[in-house]
Amino acid sequence: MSEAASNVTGAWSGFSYIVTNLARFVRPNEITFSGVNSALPMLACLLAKQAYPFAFTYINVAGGVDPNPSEVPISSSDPVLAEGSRAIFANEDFYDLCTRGLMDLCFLGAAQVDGLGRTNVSCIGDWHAPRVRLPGGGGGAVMLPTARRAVTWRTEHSRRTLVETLDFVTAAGGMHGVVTPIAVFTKREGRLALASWHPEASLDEVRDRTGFAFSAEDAGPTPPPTPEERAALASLDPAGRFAVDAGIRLR
Amino acid sequence: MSEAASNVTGAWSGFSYIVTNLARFVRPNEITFSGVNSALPMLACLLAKQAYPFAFTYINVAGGVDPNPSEVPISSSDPVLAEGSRAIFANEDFYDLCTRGLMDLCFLGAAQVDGLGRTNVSCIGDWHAPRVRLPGGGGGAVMLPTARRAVTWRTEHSRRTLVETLDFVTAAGGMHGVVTPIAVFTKREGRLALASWHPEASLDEVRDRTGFAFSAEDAGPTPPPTPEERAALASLDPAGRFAVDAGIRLR
Amino acid sequence: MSAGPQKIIPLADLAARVPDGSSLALGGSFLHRGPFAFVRELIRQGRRDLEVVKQSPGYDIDILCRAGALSRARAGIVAMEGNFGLAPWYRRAIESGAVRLEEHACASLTAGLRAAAFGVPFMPCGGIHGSDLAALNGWKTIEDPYGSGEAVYAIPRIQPDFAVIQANEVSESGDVRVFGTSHWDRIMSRSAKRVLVVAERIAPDASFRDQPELTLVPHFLVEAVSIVPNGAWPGSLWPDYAIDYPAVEAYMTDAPGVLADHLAAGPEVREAAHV
Amino acid sequence: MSAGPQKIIPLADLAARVPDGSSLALGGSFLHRGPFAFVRELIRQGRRDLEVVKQSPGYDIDILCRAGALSRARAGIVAMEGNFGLAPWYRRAIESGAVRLEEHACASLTAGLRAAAFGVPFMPCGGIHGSDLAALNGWKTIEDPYGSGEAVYAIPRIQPDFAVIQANEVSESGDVRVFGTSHWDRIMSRSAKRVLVVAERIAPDASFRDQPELTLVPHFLVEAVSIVPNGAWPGSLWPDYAIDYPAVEAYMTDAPGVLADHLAAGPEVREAAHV
Repeated sequence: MSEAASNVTGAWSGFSYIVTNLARFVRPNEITFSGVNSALPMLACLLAKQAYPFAFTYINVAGGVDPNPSEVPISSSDPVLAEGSRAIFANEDFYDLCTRGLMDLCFLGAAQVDGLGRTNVSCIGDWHAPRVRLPGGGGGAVMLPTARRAVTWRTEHSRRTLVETLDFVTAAGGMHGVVTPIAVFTKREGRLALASWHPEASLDEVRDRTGFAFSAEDAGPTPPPTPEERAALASLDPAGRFAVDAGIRLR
Repeated sequence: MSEAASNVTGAWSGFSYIVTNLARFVRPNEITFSGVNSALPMLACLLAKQAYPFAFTYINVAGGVDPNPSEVPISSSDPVLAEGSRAIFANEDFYDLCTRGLMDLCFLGAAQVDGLGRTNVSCIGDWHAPRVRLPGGGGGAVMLPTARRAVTWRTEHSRRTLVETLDFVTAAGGMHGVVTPIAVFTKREGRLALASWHPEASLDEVRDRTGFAFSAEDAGPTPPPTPEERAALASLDPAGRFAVDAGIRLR
Repeated sequence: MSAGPQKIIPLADLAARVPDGSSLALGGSFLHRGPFAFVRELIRQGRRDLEVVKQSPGYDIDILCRAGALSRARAGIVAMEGNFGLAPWYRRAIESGAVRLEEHACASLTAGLRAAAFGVPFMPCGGIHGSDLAALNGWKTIEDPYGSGEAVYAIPRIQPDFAVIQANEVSESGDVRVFGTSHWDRIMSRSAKRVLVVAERIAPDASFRDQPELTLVPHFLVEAVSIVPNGAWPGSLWPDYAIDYPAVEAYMTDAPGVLADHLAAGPEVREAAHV
Repeated sequence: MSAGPQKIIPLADLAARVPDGSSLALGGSFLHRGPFAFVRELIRQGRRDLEVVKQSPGYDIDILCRAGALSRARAGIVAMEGNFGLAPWYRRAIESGAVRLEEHACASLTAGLRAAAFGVPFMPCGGIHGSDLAALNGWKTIEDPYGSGEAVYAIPRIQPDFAVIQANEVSESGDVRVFGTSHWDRIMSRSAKRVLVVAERIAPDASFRDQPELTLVPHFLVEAVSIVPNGAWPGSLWPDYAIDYPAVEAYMTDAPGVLADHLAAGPEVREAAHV
């Protein structure tokens, strides 16, 4: 199903699935952060501001605090994300906020995730002789263990990305949530457990495409996007540019 | 001799002696700092800016960087000391500057000074049951050991203030210079040595009124204030208010 | 914290949030930009057993001692300053043992606050070597684990219950703006468990949006704010007003009724009467 | 430093102060407010064996790798960002071993810079527990000497030879003003041995005197400044200009002559030609 069609019919696209399900981790009155290389969490935070009937603090890597950006930038660290902000809360400040335990929800990137919710953003292969050198440590090693909840996303759901054994443990502590084009995981008793799956996928498919074992107790199809969620995403990406750029497919 | 008379004749008063001899520790192109409870060093820094034919950076506890205060404040931490400043360099910043070794000259208060140039600003008597509770640690314990040079002053030259044994070692590391109403000491081979004495005093008087032993090699009467120094001090304290407030007597 | 009810509340309600026994990091320095109306209100409400955490307290710690509201202090340098010399009631409180002092260098107190702000149990601090303060406070040195041979003093984490900041301007939501030096207010606001603010006035949200770089504390770190014009009296609040020297001089008189007269003269009293 | 000769010098002279082998803390983040004209000038001058110290380098580290000017990097996260993905020449340089990486979390790099800024040999850093980065870098834990039972990672001091800051405005004396987020520029300017600045323009001294609170780096910490309009190209400099996406896209092409064409298109080249 094309993005346009899915927006019209109210079904999920891979793009809307990830953005919206990231947004659903946002809770009232909390402090939520989105960082660099994080267009989808940025959209999720902006979506949550529009779609949900509660207030929360949205801070971002551009120093913005509850900003009103005049446009949604391609770069999730673009200074436009501090537009309309009444304060600049720059990098030292938001990292300190996290290490002292006040970051409620932190969106963090990952190349590989294991069943404990640990992440690798460093390398594919051996660190000292990598097949692929990845972006590197970033926020993870400090924020993942210190944020109250951290959530990541993968645009590809596969045994290459959701692995039994990480090539390198860049960050431990464990994700509270993981969103892929076909599934939402949340942490339960120290391990990632399936919370729901894309209604066009199935539990079997999720199991088949996931490298780690997981519990699927109480899991079911993900509830469809609400009218408010759809309207918010449509207003954030009216031309479908972000959807195209993200290039997310279910399979 | 009254302050007024000394200003006219060009001789030293106790007040002009301390302020001017503090100023003479200021060197070209260096970073010099004055803090709280420090009216005399504040005047010395402002005097040096006017009287000496070289540039230096004057930073102060009010956050000022080379300020042009519209008036000379009674409080040496008055925000007027940041007037005309193009930057605010606040407390965390100037302390860090000092601990990382970039503070060239730091004026620090002291109640007692010993022959090693260590200071007590904590108490007279036993710390746990003091006869007099003094202001306390302040800049000293961190700045005295880390500033490139630190200089202090005492408005009373006596065996109570210049002591063989401190009641409490608030700060070690050792002063580079000490100025009293009758003498200027500078550190030589790890101990305070007499550099010069007030021309109306004498070496014998300085020895008699100093609690610690010191070398007086090469010491002689302090050279009189230059016309530039006198003019600067007169412009900073035209009504003699600071001179009166300081209440400094030779004996 | 970010999205609760109205943040701007009367001073009496602001002070009422502080229970007996609390530790308070008070903004400003000596007679400059201290939350003095707030401190007087604590006294009026009969608060007891408080702790002041401040690198350079003066009038604030002195009046709390004078009123018998203080039992502990962590401080660097304490004085009235501005020709007024020592803080006399503080001095007596320490000499008599009524108040227990943890004496710091200003920078060691900052280091302890940094440990809290950075979420670590201790903070290395330059200098201190040779000072009796180290043994007095039980401060330990740590050898550089990377072999430089340097040993550095570690200051234990200091996390006040409250930071109380005296500001020039706040937004309706509680963003805080300060002119001139911010003293240690930034680190206080990042280390305390809760942040309370007293401001001279409200400035339009638009002015904060125009210059967000000027905001010292963002609204979501601020629990509540009171607007008290002249609230730093008898101290200064740059650039709005200077020290009221005659008022400080009157305060310094040691005679019956002086404290009560002084408390009655606080601008916050007139303000409250108008409400 | 404070009172030397004229601080504002041509970009070629500014870059010429950096010897081969220097470590450079580069301001900004990814494609935003980086000292990119400065980096290109280093390449034109044939600098070799440089080290980049930056929490989130991107274009800057990539072009230095592409030109063979880099041998070492201490970095948190490296990417082009803004849909351009990985930094390809950086990636190859690491994979081939041409550049030696010390991989950090952004906050551990900040901790190392803080150690230098605060004048201590190491800095505790929250988190890190369970990360392979600790063993990789030989980071050691320190037990809280005050008995909390917490163990915290200590990051060794990181003191770059230079911090290079891309500013919106400077005063004639070199006071530095930046709009929007300051990224890690403040701690870079306090930890490096020398501070160089590239600014979009000179603003009147009076404007700095009117709002000294906006100054990020005071003049006396700044060794020299160059004025290069559009100097952060092809990145953004808020609020003056946005990312030049077509220029970045052209840079990303892997073909002969692309780097030379890109270097020739730098606004600093036109600027120098006018001088």
